[in-house]
Amino acid sequence: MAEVLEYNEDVLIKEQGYDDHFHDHHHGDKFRSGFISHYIFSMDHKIIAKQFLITGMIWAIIGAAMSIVFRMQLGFPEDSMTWIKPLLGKWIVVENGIGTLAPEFYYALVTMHGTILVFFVLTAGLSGTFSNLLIPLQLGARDMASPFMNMLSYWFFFMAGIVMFYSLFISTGPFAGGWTAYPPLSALPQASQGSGAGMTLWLVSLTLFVVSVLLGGINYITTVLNLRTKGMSLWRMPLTIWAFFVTAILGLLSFPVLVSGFLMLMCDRGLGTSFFLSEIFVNGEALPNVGGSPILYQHLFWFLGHPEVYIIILPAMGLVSEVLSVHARKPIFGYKAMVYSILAIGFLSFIVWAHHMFMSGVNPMISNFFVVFTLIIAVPSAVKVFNWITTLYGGNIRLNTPMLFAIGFVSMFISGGLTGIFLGNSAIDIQMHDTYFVVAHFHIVMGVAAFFGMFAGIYHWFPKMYGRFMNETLGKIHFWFTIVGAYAIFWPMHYIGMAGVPRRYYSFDSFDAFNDFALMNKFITIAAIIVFAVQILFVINFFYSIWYGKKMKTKNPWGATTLEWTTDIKPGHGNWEGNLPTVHRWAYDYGKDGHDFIPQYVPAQEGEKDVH
Amino acid sequence: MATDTALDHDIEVQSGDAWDGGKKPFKASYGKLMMWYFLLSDAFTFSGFLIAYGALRISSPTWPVPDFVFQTFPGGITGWPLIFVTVMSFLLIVSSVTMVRAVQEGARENRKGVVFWMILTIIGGLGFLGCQAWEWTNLIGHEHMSVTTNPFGTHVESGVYLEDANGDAYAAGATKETFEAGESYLIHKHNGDWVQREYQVTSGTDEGTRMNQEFGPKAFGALFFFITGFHGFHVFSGVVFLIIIMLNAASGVYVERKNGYEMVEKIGLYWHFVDLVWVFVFLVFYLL
Amino acid sequence: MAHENHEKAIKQVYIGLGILAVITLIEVGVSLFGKGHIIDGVESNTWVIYIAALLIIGLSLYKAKFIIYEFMHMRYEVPGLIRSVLLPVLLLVWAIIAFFLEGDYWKEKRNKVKVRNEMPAEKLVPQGMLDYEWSKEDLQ
Amino acid sequence: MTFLVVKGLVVWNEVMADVGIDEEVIEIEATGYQFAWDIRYPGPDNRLGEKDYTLIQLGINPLGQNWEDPQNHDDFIADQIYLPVGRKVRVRITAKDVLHNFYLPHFRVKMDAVPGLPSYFVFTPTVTTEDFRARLRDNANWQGLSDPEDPESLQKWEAFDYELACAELCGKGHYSMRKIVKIVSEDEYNAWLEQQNSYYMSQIRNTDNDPLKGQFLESDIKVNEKKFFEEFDNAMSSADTDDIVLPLRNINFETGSANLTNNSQYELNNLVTALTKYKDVSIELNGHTDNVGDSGVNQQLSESRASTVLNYLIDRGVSSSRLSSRGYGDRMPLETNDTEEGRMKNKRIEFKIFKKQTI
Repeated sequence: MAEVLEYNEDVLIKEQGYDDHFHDHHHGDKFRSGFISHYIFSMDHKIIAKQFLITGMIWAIIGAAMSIVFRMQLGFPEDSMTWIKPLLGKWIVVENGIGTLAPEFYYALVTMHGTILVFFVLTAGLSGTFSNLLIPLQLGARDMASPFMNMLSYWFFFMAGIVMFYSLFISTGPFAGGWTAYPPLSALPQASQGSGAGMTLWLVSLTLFVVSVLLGGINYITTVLNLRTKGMSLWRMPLTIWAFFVTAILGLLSFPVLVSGFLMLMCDRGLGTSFFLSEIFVNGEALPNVGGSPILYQHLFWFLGHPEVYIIILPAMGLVSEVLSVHARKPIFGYKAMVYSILAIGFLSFIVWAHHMFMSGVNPMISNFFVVFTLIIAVPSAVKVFNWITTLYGGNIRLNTPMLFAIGFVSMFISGGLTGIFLGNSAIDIQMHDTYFVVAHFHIVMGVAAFFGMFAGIYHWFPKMYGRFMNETLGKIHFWFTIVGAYAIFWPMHYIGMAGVPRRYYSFDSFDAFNDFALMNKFITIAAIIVFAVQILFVINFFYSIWYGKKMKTKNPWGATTLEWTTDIKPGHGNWEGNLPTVHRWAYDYGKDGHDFIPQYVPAQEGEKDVH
Repeated sequence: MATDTALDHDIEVQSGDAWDGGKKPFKASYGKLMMWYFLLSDAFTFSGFLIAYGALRISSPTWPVPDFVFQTFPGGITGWPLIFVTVMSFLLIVSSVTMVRAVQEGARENRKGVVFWMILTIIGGLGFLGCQAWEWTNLIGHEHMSVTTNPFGTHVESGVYLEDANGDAYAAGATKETFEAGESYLIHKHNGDWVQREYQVTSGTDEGTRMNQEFGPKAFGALFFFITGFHGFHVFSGVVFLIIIMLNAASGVYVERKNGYEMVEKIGLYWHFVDLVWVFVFLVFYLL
Repeated sequence: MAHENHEKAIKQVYIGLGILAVITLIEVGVSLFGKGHIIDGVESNTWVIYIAALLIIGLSLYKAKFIIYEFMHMRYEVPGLIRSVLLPVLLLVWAIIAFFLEGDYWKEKRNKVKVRNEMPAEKLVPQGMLDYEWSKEDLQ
Repeated sequence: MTFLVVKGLVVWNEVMADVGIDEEVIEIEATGYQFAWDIRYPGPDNRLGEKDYTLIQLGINPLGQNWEDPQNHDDFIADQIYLPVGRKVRVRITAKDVLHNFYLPHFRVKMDAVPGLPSYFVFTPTVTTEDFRARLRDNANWQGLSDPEDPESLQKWEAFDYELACAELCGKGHYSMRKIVKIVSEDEYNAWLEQQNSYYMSQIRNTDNDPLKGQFLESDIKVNEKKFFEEFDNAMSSADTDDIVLPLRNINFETGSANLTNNSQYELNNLVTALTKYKDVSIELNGHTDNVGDSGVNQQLSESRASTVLNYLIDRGVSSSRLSSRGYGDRMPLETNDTEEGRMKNKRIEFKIFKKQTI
């Protein structure tokens, strides 16, 4: 219990402003006493970042494994899956000696795959990890504004994960109505097995998750605004910080609206209200609900849902911008344009949500506005792509693993972005809506691309996290298999989608129109299995390198300008021994005045021009 | 005010942009900033509710008229439209004012003043909760409105009732009750059964047809209890926090803190926010 | 804080109370007027209701601004903080417009079915009604 | 890019535009439920009748049609979607339980079916199923047996059909909501329409589920009227100068009494009209009963029933000098009194036209 008391004291000290506390104690950090307070209930942003990362990785493996299972059903419907019965039990239905996935479970897996990857991996795992790791380090801060709330943020995420994990094992199965959880399917336990207890747990889990995001987001924003070190003006911040900052704002403003939708959904499920239900006859019974509108939920959901895709992709953009610049040894091209495009994307993401709903019976007149707003997003996105490519142009490129992934990100973002232009057109969306074209689009642009950004970030900042490097050979194998595999999976999906094959189909047998692509589905499944296997390789590399990787010899192995490389190889809680560094220039002085790079803390030299 | 502790390297006198690092550009402590951003996100939750309310209200062909629904006053008085809820609004405004006074006393490091004004604020908050409890009891117990049933209907055409208030046919020679389009009615319950009175339409295309009183849009009851309930929950948690912080202040915890009574200031922000939300709840549910 | 300043601040708080109270009363008054409680019959003019509604919304927004600026001390914060808190609220403007247009469209859609159902039928007699032989043209 | 946006919006607004209120259009209704589609056609009146989800009874009234709305009486539920080529179609899309999506992949038609919020989609089919099959005939991908197991099965291109699917996750059977869509020529379409039986007439009419049980529909009245006048006119125009006895078919009395039921007025009014048309005809009304009960009572009943009809006619302005009435009791059965059917036929009112006797 001694530890608990210490925490209380710590909180009180925080209330009074902690700077003096660090001034007194930064030698040997007295709060690093026990294992539990150091590694489990840690308030050190670096440890919390690692917690987010590893939890995210575990979830990524679970989520990806689910996709492999349902891809096998889809690619090889005639082959028996009885071998997996010991694991999945009654969800494998054996008929005539051939075991197939039960349709309910297929949909449960699809739903869980989406939920886990979108929220737990790409939101928490990506922005949670790197916002925590980099915001204080790159800004020159001791820690987050409120380390205690930062810790809570992780533990709320952890609890959300526990609840979701638990829902996988209940007898009626996890929620099976798609990650968007549209009512009435999600509101009526009669309509689907998974909409019973599974949906309740899903709602609880995501509500906890939103609490986590809000606690984190408030912290990130306050830290960026209030805790920058001396000289770190907004226009000197690395693009990573800009990206995390805007991401946090998006989360702060959009998740509450999702919560309002969730609370109304809970009332519809539990209290008999009619917010989203109207004139429903299900299971031989006419429900008394009238006057609600299922489309209202969709609006509330996508008011979050669209910013959510930027919550996922913006951190990846930030990480990639930084990695590209460092490893191309060139300043990022058009820094201000990059910042403005991040802000523009952030703003626009709030006024385009209904482009997910062109075909759900919304007012065709307002769709016109949404089309225009949506396609305007192409402009800042194109600016970013242009700037990344120009940054690479003529650079002294180091083709190591983080750089490869960063370039891979740009490639993926271009491919996925182009298809987005088609989907943003309501007229084309009539055919494309809810087909594999959409699946391919969002997997490439926010799934694979975000993962590439995350990998680039992990390979690049792994030395900062663990003081060792990840294995470069394994990393390159990882990269090449992943990029080729990702295209192999998703390229054919565009084709299938254009042919009109709808997503979320357990089997295409009953439709002549969709049944022609069995071969392609097999191909996609095989590619998916290979890519999944390669990710396992990455995980092995990751954990191996934590303990046995090549040791870091210098503080700044990549020759980067930003502040995180000025700390000790393994910085303690508080980050810098002694005083905080002072910033005198922007983060992208590479190849300037004959210097390979000039770190941010170097004061302007005599006669130096263009000090940003 | 919060003590303006900066980061631990020496701060030179800075003349540059307010956005430069090394100082607090917003001249506010991180705690206050975080409270502001929390309130911003909470405002979005409420906006989600209120906008959903607006959409559902617009989509309903009729909507109960608030001055008909909210016209009762404790003591069995009816026919006082909106008076009771105005009293509730006053309570909240007054408690907001006492909160401002508490913060002011906090800024002067006047412990007794803080505690005194906070107690008044708590009383105001409890009073508001009590009023809301009475209002709910009246609506649920007396008028039988619930999240699933809305007995407040609106006539779309003029007409004349064929039955009296108990649902019995009029005695011979009795003057029949007439009504006009747009008028509201409340469907009563007698012995556990709803009495939907029969009437004859006297205007419009349906002239002459006989109809029964219909229940109003269900969304009204659900939205009302849901949104005022969510607001009430905020008031309730606000009261709990107020009590905790008041006790802290009374025990002198804040006297020793460097940032003094900042906690009072933060809970003050929260409390004013609750008042702020009420302005809009009051607007959309009671006034429009 | 100097003594006079303190006195002045306290006075301002009570002035604030007065302002809010008066505005609330005006709001209630306007609302009741718009519903025809004060002068009977005005509610039959739609424009009266609209003007009353606009007035009430305007007054409510003023109240909100007053609470934020005076009670929550926003007036005394730096412009950056004010902007960072208040500007995001503008994101809701389009949401309000879009959601309301949607709500209206839901009503219209439900209505449309009624309108289409009430259109006069083209032919009166259903087929296969009786054994008796008749042709459709006979019975139009 | 600008082109893409502008053109896209123009197309969108063209596609999503609803039909005008007077425009000629075939309106059908698709209702999605777990896990199939019900397709309702409006019948000859070209109007879909009213629906109310609380009236839904599985197997009896699957769509919750309100049978009191005459527009429902000719609506039928088809097992396939049949549409004529080149005609504008407006699909009214509704859902019973959860969200579905009306998806015709070959037509680029897609719209959510939302419970409680009917949506619609307007499109015009341009190629018939047959023509499309003909196009596929020379395509290499469409050769070979459609069912590899069965050597007698059709060629793939012969077996081609347009399809309707669901494109919004609606539960475990989401992937199986198939319906065949047939686009045919106008003539074939009309021929197909002729074969369809109104759901109400074939399944509901005069069963216990029919709220209009025992009542005449407006169409019944017209048919009866036509039949009545045909017989009457034939009788008058025939060269035969014998008195002619004609039945008054749709006249009924309350059991054991001489009170006319409400339904009887139509036939009686027809008689009034006929007597107004042929001003110089006089008739005798004959009452008959079955042999159940005392024959004296039956005699009285038949007399009073005949005179009730007579009085009705007089009330309607037929001169009493042209009318007479007579009761026959149970003496003149048309058929055997041993069966219920026979007894029903024996209880009747007839009228005799005196052809020789003119006023």
